[in-house]
Amino acid sequence: MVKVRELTLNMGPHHPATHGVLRIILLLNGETIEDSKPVIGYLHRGIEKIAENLSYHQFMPYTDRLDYLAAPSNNLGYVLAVEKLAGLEIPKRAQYIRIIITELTRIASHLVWIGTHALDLAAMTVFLYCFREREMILDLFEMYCGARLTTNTFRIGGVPYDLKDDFIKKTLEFTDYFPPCVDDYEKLLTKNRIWMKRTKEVGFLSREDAINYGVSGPTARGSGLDWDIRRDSPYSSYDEMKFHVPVYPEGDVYARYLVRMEEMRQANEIVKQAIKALEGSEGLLAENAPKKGLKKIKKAPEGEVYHAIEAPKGELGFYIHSKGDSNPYRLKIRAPSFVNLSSISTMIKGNLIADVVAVIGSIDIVLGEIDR
Amino acid sequence: MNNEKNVLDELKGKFGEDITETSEFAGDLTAAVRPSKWVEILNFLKIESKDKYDYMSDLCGVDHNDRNPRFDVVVHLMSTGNFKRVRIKTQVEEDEELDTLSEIWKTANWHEREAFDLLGIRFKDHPNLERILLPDDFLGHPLRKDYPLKAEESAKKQEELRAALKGEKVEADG
Amino acid sequence: MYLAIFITFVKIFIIFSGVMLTVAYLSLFERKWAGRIQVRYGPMRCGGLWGHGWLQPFADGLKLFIKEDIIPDEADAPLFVLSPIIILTIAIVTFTVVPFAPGFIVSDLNIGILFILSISSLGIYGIVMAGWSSNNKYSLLGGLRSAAQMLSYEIPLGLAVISGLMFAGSLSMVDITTVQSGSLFRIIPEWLLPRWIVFYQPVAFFIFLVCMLAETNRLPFDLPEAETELVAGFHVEYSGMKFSMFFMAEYANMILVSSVAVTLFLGGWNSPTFPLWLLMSLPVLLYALYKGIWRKFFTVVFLLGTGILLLEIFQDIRIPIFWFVIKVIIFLFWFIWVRWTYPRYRYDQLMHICWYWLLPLALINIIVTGFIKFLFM
Amino acid sequence: MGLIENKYPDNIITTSVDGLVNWARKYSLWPMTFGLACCAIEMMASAASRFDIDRFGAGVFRASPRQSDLLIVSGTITNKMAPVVKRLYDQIPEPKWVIAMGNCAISGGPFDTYAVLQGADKIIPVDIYLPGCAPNPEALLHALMTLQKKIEKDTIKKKIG
Repeated sequence: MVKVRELTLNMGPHHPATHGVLRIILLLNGETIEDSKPVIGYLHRGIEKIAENLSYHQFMPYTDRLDYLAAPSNNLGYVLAVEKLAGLEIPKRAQYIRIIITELTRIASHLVWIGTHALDLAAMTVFLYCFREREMILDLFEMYCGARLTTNTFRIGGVPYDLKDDFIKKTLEFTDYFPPCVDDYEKLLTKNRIWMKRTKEVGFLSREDAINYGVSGPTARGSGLDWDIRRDSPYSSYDEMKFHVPVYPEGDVYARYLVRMEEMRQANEIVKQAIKALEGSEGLLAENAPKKGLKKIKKAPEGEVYHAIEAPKGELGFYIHSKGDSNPYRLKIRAPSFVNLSSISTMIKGNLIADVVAVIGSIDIVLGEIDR
Repeated sequence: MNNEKNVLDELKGKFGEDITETSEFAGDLTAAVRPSKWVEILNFLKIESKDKYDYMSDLCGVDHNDRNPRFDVVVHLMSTGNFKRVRIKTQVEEDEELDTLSEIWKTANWHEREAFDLLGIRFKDHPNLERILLPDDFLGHPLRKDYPLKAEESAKKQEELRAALKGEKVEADG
Repeated sequence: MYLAIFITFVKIFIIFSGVMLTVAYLSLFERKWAGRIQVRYGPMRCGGLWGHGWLQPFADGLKLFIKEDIIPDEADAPLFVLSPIIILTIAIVTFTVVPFAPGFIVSDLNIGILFILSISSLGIYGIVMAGWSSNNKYSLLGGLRSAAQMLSYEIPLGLAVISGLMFAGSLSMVDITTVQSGSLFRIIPEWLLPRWIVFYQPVAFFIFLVCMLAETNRLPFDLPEAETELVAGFHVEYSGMKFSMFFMAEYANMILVSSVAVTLFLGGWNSPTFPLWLLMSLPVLLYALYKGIWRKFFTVVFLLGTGILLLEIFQDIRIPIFWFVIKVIIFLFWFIWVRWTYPRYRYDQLMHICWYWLLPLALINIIVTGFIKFLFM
Repeated sequence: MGLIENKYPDNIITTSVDGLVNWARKYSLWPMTFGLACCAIEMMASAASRFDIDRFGAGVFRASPRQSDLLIVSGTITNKMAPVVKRLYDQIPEPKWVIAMGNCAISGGPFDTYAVLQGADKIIPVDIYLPGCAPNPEALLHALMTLQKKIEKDTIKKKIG
């Protein structure tokens, strides 16, 4: 008698395709996935507990280390939540600077995503091309605030530095240089038969499931959920920018890929518009902030706020419960990757092992913000 | 603004006494509800309410260690139709169980596991209520206000808790 | 008699060391060329500051040689040790029947190509044994994949070889080569096309190319190793010397299949007997048309001029080994190019390609070839 | 230990072999594809075209610990991850080296919390400490070159005791 039994395969926490320290336990029948169980927490650093013990200003650098591919986006989410709590009005120029930096971040983050996603499917060269362009954006960040990765870009009440002419010139150069690069990546992948075979009709997530699982960002837009926080509940002067939100109803890996490729182009357009809007705008810090340094929030008002922004990965929300002290009583980070990852079991069920890496790549997770 | 108030009014009109408190702060709408009607009210918001808050953004717990009942459970909802948001919260006692939302939203599964892991809030009928972020042999719940932050103090606390657990076991065996 | 044995030994020594040296430098060439494709340099420091890393293969080899050699506790030790030896031995033994130049072949078996096919298919045992004996789930999956993949692809490979052989009319590798120097085919005049089998069997050549990639486990068919899926596939538990044997076997296999392809389809050691520059300049012209002639005009003129000059010079070279090596190098270059360009196929898609496309195509090709041969020759 | 360490006494042959062996090891440091946190991104960047760690012979990122020589601890080690890191280190065959990349790997960095291991050296021996949060790729290259200098001083001769 032949006994048939499933094979349990442990992927991670050390595995080249899990983008860090994610672990997935797979129950296999042959190479088909019967069931899966993601195990997270290998990078849980207790950031939320740290926030309770630090003042609002002191916590800023820690937000860099959440989604370390898009540090300025985290900064923005956090400062906006605190500003909402404190009731600060941000000057226009600071808002435009924030848009420029965060949209550049979106491009940088998506570049890492497309690079590693292609790397997971063994198209290694795309990875190196993407990192070439990403270095240019990191150079811009270095020019602005001196750091490449963990930037700590914004301040509560505004931004610390004005944009130098040099920065604007370089950024404009980049925005002209970048769109052909996206065409190059597309040339390598979009119509590539192997790429299409590997990504089409793989990792399907329906619109209903996407809503039910709370999936957000490009992953949700790849499932046909027409929702972009920048457009639908605009913050930081995004309502003045004109951009197109790509939505694909197919709900597979390929659709998510197309969404992000288009988003890179759109982000590039937003940067251009924001630079144009920058001319003639004034003010870096909120009015009630002193000129030197930023206003210390000695005591934030009592209350609770939730503010969500469209981070490159999806809805990044900060929930702050304040009891009127100098530090938050409770700070909860609604990390997009955390929620998006919870839908992975549905996506990979019935697919093959090789599809797992494609799906993990397509939902673009960062363990730093999943585990916090 | 008047238009937005409708959610809270709608809730008040429908559930009356069970909505213990409503407030608006910095544009955020909040309704505090009784734990016994927790699932019913959220189900109403998802399916029957005017705006249809069908998207659950977030669920988290807040520890008020100087208060009884000790925990707040806070849920942020959004409508995918008109992108309005509302916050619903309830209070849970330390040794009390709250009904799970994972039947209504699948995303609640992980959020509730996280609240259980970090704060020790237990959810009734949750399909898989176990630690999600911390290792399985971790004792205690670090996001509670009486748990220390620093690594050394935490290690000490772990030892204390382990000793206490052992003591209990010995007692039970004896 | 003794002299013959001595000469054979000398040949074996030359071929063995030649293959090993090529393997070593192929690994460096791969890293350098990958670097070229990826806008970086590749190894630069090893072997002097301006050495462009020319000693890199030796550093890697020596390091692997003296590294700790782990046999996992749970592994099946005898099989674990045996499998890299099998794989490397097979990869090298097969070079016995490869004709590098007239007379420069260790043993001209009259069933040469059959010998290659049968011996190289033994390599599957090595991989399956490695996958199984490591007692690791990833290596087991890798081993299973490779068994299915290599067995499946051997069929279209064999059929492609057969349709080539139908023109050659012999199984001996030397005969296959000499046939292509122009004694058999009289359909197309020699000044237009050389009498290489590839021009009569383009479909079989194409099938052979695809199967080559699959048989050597190279991208886009590197599923048994599949770094991002199975960590390192069948050799996940191997360290030090045993790993380097797998590594060498992979490259030796690449050289082997390239040699077979050259012998079978590209005329082996025969030098091209037609105005090759005409053919070579075609892609350049197409490139110029595609990019816009004026923008790239000077580049094109330069490339074309150099190409013509070089080929006019080279065409007079009648050294057989030169042409053999050049052709093999072109294949190796192609291997590397493909690897760093394409994504990987999925397992079921790989099987699909083999059974639904390559196999029927190869069968039809044989039938058509038979008819043509019957009608025209 | 590697295959040839600690077997031969100190004499003229071992000293001259030392040079050759160290040269090979120095230029063939294959790192493991092992990213922990933020620093892993800078590790990836150092493998990309602008910095190109492959120039120093350290560009062959191997996914299996059995085939690698260098463990770059690139990020925060949590208490949950610590046993895994330890195990991976044990799986690397001798001789092996460790670079603790970033403040988190050196001392826990900014994360002095209940969940974080306060430094990689609590569980595995570390050869090079590379400070920064996150260190630039240039810094990683410098760490690699420092490690190469360290390897030059190694010897295979029998150690006393």
